Amino acid sequence: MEVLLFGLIAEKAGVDRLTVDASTMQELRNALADRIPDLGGLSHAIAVDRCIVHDNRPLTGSEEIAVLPPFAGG
Amino acid sequence: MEVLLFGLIAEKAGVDRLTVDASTMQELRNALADRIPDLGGLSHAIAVDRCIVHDNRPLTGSEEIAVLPPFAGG
Amino acid sequence: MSSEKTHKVKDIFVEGSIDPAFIATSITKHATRTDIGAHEIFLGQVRSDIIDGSNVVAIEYTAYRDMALERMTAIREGAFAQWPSMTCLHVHHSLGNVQAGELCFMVFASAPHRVAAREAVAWVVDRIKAELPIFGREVLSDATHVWKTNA
Amino acid sequence: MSSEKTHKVKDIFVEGSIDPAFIATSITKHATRTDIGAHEIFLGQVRSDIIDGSNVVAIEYTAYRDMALERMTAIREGAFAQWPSMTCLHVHHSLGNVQAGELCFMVFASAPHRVAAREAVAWVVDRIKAELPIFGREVLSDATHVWKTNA
Repeated sequence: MEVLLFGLIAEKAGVDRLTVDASTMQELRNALADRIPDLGGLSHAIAVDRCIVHDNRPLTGSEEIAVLPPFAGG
Repeated sequence: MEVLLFGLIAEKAGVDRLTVDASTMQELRNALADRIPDLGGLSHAIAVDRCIVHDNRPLTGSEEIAVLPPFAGG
Repeated sequence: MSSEKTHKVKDIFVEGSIDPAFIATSITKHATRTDIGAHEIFLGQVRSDIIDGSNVVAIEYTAYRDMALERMTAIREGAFAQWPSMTCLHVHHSLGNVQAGELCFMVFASAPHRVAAREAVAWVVDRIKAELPIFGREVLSDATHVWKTNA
Repeated sequence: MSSEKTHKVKDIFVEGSIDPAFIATSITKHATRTDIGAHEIFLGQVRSDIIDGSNVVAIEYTAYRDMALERMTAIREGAFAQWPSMTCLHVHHSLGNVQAGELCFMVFASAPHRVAAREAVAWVVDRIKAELPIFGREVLSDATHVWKTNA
């Protein structure tokens, strides 16, 4: 599945999108930690289909995934 | 003493200033009631030297007196 | 703009309506104050209320100028005392004829952060409506008039 | 402007800073809506904070556009649900480079009476800052940068 990266997270990853394999949110988190340096130390949230989720829901692979650093609008 | 009239009060009085004699606020109120039709039925406040007063203070005659209908600024 | 914080009596009254272009100019003047992060602006617009079947077509504002400016100076001082981070505060009110749909009132506060600007504008608007001796003659479409009253 | 009340997804993003003249034009467009009595406008301005001895000279904004616009649509619906008297609500946010002293954000609500406009703007500004995935890279005078975070 494709994962969109933004802001500081994209800067740390050096890219603004990644392709990973994951069938649950936990697998996704693990895959992202492998690919993005220091992700554990960076405040971030994961959006699935444009909603931030915190659970370990299954993923079909067709979702729109994004990794979001803290917001700075306004 | 000269009394400034504003808005609806001036309209009812037909003038925007009056000269009255009064040595206390109560005398002033009585003099104004004689000169302004229906004043008792009109919501108003009296300002002495630009502050609204409600008491029966004495007046020297050198004060700036104004009769103010309800405010409508904004 | 820092001279705004001095508390000498400033005239707030303008003849006729407030032009949106004037507001834009006022906003633009703050670009050099890069300690500002937030502007809050309240604008009053003359509403075409229906009174006894007729529309309000305009309001003619008059004021007891000297008292209004004295009260405004006290309100300004109160605002800077309560929100000391406020960078500046601009107030304008119309006198004379303002047509329905035109602007008659502006309160514009700026501050490093939004809460001070927001709270100061709300407080200043409410105080002005309650305390400034400004009078409004609502001219109706049938050529009669009524006197506006802030509830 | 009554079409504002429909809840289709509207784009709020503009490239670069928000021009005060655009704000004046937006205000002017409301003159035909003579049921409006109050406008409340919040403007965000890029602040030249000092970070580790360097000044912020600009912010470069990026956003997760699709999610931001979906969240904005929900916030708009929430605002009209809570303040049904609100006549219209206009929101704009910059993307790309905005220099210190320039405007990056506008929330503009109009209503017959002031309290609805005031409360709606405060709520919408706070919700946007908390919920919209917008990111800000603060460019410093020493050519380094830091990422802005809404506390």
